[in-house]
Amino acid sequence: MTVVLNQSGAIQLIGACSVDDAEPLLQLLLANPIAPIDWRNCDTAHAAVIQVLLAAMRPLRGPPAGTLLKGLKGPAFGPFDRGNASPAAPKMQQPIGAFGSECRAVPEKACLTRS
Amino acid sequence: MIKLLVVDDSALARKLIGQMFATEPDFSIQFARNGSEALGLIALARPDVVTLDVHMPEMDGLACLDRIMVEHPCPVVMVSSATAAGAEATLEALRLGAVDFVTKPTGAVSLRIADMAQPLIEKVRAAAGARLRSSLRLRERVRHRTGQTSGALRAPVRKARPAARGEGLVLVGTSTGGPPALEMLLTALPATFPWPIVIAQHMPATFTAAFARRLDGISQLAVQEIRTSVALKPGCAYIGRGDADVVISRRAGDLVGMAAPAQSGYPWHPSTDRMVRSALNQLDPRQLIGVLMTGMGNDGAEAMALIHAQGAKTIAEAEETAVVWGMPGELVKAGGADYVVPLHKIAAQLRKLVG
Amino acid sequence: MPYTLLIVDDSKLARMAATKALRALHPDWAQVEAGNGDEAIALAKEAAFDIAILDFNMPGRDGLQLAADLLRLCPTTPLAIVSANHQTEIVAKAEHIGAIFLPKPLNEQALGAFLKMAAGKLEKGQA
Amino acid sequence: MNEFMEQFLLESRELVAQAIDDLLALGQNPADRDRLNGALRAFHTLKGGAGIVDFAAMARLLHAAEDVLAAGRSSEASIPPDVLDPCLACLDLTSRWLDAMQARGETPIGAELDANDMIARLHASRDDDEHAQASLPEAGDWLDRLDASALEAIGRPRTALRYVPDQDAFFQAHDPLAFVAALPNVISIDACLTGSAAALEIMNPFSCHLDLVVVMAASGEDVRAAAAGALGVTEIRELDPPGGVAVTTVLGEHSAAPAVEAIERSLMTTDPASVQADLPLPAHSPAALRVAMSRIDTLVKLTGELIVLKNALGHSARLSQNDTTSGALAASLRQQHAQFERLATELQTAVLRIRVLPLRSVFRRFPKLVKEISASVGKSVRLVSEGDDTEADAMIVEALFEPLLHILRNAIDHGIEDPHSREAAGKPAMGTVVLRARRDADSVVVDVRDDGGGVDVARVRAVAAERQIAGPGVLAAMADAEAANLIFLPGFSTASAITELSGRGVGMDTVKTNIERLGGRVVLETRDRVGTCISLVLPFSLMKTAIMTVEVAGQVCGLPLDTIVETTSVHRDRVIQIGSGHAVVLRNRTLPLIDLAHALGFRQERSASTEARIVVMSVETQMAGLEVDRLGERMDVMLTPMDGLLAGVRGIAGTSLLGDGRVLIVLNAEELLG
Repeated sequence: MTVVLNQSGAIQLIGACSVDDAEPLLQLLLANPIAPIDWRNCDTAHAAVIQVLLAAMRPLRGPPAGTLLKGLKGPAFGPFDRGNASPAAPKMQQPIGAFGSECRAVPEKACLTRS
Repeated sequence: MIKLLVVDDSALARKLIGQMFATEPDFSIQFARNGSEALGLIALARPDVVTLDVHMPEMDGLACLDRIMVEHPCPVVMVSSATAAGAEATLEALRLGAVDFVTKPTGAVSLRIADMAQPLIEKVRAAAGARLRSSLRLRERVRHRTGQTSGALRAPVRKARPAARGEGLVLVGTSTGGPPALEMLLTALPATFPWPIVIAQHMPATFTAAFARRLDGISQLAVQEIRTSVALKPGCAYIGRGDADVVISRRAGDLVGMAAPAQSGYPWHPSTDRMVRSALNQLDPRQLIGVLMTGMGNDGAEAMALIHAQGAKTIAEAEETAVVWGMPGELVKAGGADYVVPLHKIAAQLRKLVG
Repeated sequence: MPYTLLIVDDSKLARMAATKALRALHPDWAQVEAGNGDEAIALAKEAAFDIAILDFNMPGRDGLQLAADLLRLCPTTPLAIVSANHQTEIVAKAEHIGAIFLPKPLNEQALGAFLKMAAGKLEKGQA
Repeated sequence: MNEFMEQFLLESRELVAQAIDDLLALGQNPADRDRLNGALRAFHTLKGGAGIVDFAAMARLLHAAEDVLAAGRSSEASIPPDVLDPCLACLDLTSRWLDAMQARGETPIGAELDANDMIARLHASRDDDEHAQASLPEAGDWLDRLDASALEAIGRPRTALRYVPDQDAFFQAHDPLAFVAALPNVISIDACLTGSAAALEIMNPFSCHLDLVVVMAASGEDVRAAAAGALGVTEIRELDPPGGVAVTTVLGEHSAAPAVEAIERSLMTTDPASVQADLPLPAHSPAALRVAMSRIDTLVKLTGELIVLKNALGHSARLSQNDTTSGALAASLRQQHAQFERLATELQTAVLRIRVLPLRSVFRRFPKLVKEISASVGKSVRLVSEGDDTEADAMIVEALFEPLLHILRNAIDHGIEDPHSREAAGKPAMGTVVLRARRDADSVVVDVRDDGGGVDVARVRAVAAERQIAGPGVLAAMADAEAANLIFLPGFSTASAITELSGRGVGMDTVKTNIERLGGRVVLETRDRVGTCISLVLPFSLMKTAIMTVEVAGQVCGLPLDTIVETTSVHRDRVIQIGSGHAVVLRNRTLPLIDLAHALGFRQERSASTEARIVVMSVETQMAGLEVDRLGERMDVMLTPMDGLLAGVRGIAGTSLLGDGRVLIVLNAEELLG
C-alpha cells in the first residue's frame, strides 16, 4: 500500500506509486473531500497518479522525495521553495542527470493474455 | 501420445507449427493443406486435436470447422489473426464448437511466430483433454444447417430495464471454452435480471468489443465492453476489455466498471481475481455473487474463495460441462464454492439467488 | 446544533448555488450573504455568523485579504476560500492562514466535509 | 426555465457589459491596471457561472480568455491591443450564446466548435509574430508555459517538446512521465491536464489526459530520435535553431494516424454517402500542417460519438430484422439517422477546419516583393494588406501566391501610372495597391485594388481585333465591361512595351486558369482613370461543392449550385427556334436554351411532355437555360477532379460518389455554356 490516509487526515503517498495506485488515491480523495495530500515520502509516481494530483486541486505538502517529482512544474506543483521550509528548487543550469535512473518505474511489460 | 492434425494452407505456417511441436515428446503430428484434405484425414486418423487456420482458400476454416463438428466432432483450436475481422470469425468459430483459439502475431509473422509457440502448445494440450458440448453443439448445428443465425431465433425483445432492487453485483470469470458458455448463460437470463453482471473473459484486446457486440445481439440483457469506464446498471452485462483488467469502483455514489492497465502481478487478463477483490472494496460480500466457469489455470479461485468466506455466494461450473475444469475445479478444491452446477443450470441458480 | 453560514461572493448565482447546497446538507442551518468584503466585515462586527465561505475573486478585498480581516475580528471562525482557479499560491496561502481551499463550482460533498469539520471545531471550542 | 438559469442569464449579461466596458477603456489606456483587474474578475465570474449551470464550452472559452488577459497582467507591460480584440470577440460570442439560451432554455448547439475556434483565435493573438518578441523571440502558445528566465540559464542547444499522450497510453504499459524523464538531458518537466480531462468526481484515472512540456539541453534532432517511441502527439521546437528565429514544428504522427484512420473507418463502414469525405489531396499538397490541438480533439470526440451512434444504428437495424411491430422502431431508426447526419456534418466541418490556414502566411511575403517590383519599374507604390487573418483551405492558401503575385505585378506595371502622369491627373505621386481578403459565406474573396489608370478598354479592343481574338462584329457588340474581360483570354497582353516583369506572353489567362482550377473565379472591375480591382473568389475549402442533381436520358448529373439561378418549367409553345438553336423568354429576357442530352451527346427521343423542365444557369455575365428530364435533389459533395483519360473531356468538372455507390458526374457550367 503506497497510498494511505494518515492520522492527521492527510492523504499520504509513500515510496514508488504505480499506475495501480491512481484509483485508490482517487477513492481516498473523493471520500475525504478536503484532505490535503502529503507526498514528502513519495519517490516516484506513475503519470496516472500525477494526473489525479493535477485534477485534485488540493494543498500539496512537499517537496516530494524523488528528484523527478521535485523538479515537476506546472500550476498544481508550483515552485516548492515558496512558503514553507523546503529546500530551494534545483538550479536549472545543469541537466538533472538523475532523471534517467529515477524513472525506472516503468511497469514490466504486462503479461499477454493466456487462457 | 496426442495425435495432432495441423490444418493450414500456408506451407510456411505448417512448417513453423510443426517445429513448435517437434520438441514436445508426447505429440505426433499430421498436416492437411485445406479443408477437404482435413476432413478426409480426420475420418481416417481420428486425431485427438486439430488446429485450424481461419482463413483458407476453397473451404475456409469456418466451413471446415462446421463440417468437422457435424461429421467427426473433435477438439479444434483455431489459429486466427488479431484483427477485427479475425475476431468476428473466431467468435463464430467458438460458437460453432471450437474449443479455443490463438492469434497469429501481426507483422512479420515468421519473425514473431515464436511468441505464439507457448500459448499454442498449452492450448492444444488442454484442448486434447477437453470435453465437447455435444448437446449444445447439436442445437447449434441444426441452426447452422438451416441457415439461421442464432440471433434470428432468439430475437432479443428488451423490456424496460428493471429498477435496482438493492444494490448487488454478479461477477463472472472464465477462460478456455468461455465464449460459448457465456453465450448460454447470458441468453438464459431475462432483461429484468436485477443485478449488473461483470465478466472477466480472458481474451486479446482486439476480441472483446466484437464479443460484447455478438452477445448483445443475441441476449435480452444489454451487453457492452468496458472500454474505459461505465456506470453499472441492472439488466446489463459488461465484458472487461481484453489484455487489460477490469475493476469495480464508484463515481458520484454509483457503481462503475473501469478498465485498468493490466497488472503484472496477475498472469491472466482481464484478471478475475483483481476484479473480485476490487468489488469487495465497494460492496458488502452479501451483495456479491461469484461465478467461475470453464477455463485453464486458477484465475479467480482465490478471490472467490475469499468472498465466499466473507458471506458471498459463489457458483462453480460442474466438471461435466466445463471444457477445461481448471478455474472452477480450483475453487471447488479450495472449498470456496457454494454451488457446483452444470452450465445450463447456472442461469437458474443465479435467478434463484437474486430472486 | 444549527449554525449560521456566511456566504461571500459577488455573484448572486454563486451564492444561490452555495445556499442550495447548504439547504440540502443542513436544512436547519441559517445563512447570511454578502456581495463584497465590506458587507462581510459589517456582518462580522455584529457576530452574525459562525462559519464563512469566501470567494477568492472579488472586487476590492480578495478572499484571502478578507479572510485575514475576518480572523482579526474573530480568530476562531472556520473559513473556506472558494476559487475556480487552482493556483498553488491561493491553495498554499489559504492553508497558511488556516482556511480550507474549496474548488469552484462548489460541490455538496466538499462543502459538507468542510461544514462537518467546521462544526467539529466550533463544538470543541465551546466544550 | 429554472431560477438558476434566469439568474445566470441576468448576471452574465451584466458581467459581459462590464467586461466590454473595461476592455474598451483598456484600449484607450492600456496601462490601466484597475480596468484590467475589473475585466479579469468579470471573465472569472462569468466562467464560474458557466460552471454552475454546466455550460462547459462557455467555461472553457472564458478560462482561455482569462488566461490571455492574465498573461498581460503578469507581464508588467501594458496590454497589447491585439489581445483585446479576440477578448472582445469572446464576449460577443458569449452574448450570442446567452441570447440562444434565453430563447431556447438550453445550451446552444455547436457551442463546442465555436468555442474551439475562438480559443484558437485567442492563442493566435499571443502567437503573433510582432509582439511575441517582447518576452521570448520564439514564443508561441505552449512555449508560454516555460519560465523565460530559467530558459536563459540553460546552455545551447535547447529544445522543447510538448507531449500529449493518447488517452489509451497507460494501457500500452507506457508511463508518459517516465518516458519524458528518460529523454536526453532533461532540464524541466511541466505537467498539466488537457481540456478533455474530467472533474475529479467522475474522473477515470486510467484514461490519460496529460499535457507535458519538457525542456532539454539537446538538439532537436536528438530529441526527435529519442521521442520516437511516444504514444501520442508530440511537437518539438528548437529554441535556437541554426538559421535564426524560425521555429521548426513537428506534429507527431503516432496518434494523428489512428485518429484519421478511425474517422475513415467509421465513415466507410457507416454511410456510403460519406465515402466522399475520403479527402482527395491534390498531388502537391503542403507537406505539413500546424493544427491546433483543440481541433484534433474535436475530431476525436466527434468520431467517438459517431461510433457510439453507429453502434446504436447497428443495433436498431438488427432489431428491425426481427420486429414486425415496427412503428416505434422505424421512429427510432429515423431519429438515430437524423442524429447521425448531424454528427457526420459536424465531423465533416471539423475535418475541413483542420486544413485551414490564415492568408497571412501568403500575404506577408508581398510587402517586400512589392517594394522590389515598384523600384524596378521606377514607380512608388505602397501596399496595404487587410483581412490577413481570413482563413482558407491550406491548399488554396498555398496556391494563391503565384496568381496574386502576377496580379500585383500587373497592377504595378500596367495599372499604376508613373508619378508624373499621376500628379497630372491630380493623384498622389505614390500609388496604392490594396490587398484585401474576406470571408463571404462559403467563399473566400481576395481583392487586389489599385488606384491606377484602369484598364484601357479602347486599347484592349484594338489589340483583340489586331490579334483576331474576336471578330469585329462581336467586338462592336461588346459592352465595355465585357471587353475588359478579354485580357483573360490566352495570349493577350496589352503592354505596349513588353517589360521585364509582366510581358513574355504569360498573361492574365494563366491567373484565370489557375484560379478556376481551384474551383474559383476571377472578377474584373475597372474604371477609367480611377483604378482596377481584380477579385479572386475561391471556395473556402477545396473539397465541398454544393450541387443539384438532374436527370437526363436516364443519366444523373450534378450541376454546381452556385451557377444555378432558378429552375422552372415552360410550355413547349414558348420555346422559340432561333437558327439551329432554341431559346426561351423568361421575364422579358431571352435565354439560349441548351438541350443537356444533346450537349452531352446522348441520343434521346424528344420527350412527349408538353412542359420543358429548365435549369437557368449563370456564368460570369452569361445566362442560359439547360433543358433536363427531371430535377433531383440538392446535396453537398466532395468533388474528385477527373484524371486519366477523362481529364480532357469538356463540360465535366469532376465526379463524386452517390450514397448507393454510383458515380455522379458533375458538370462544368462554364464549359457547357461557353
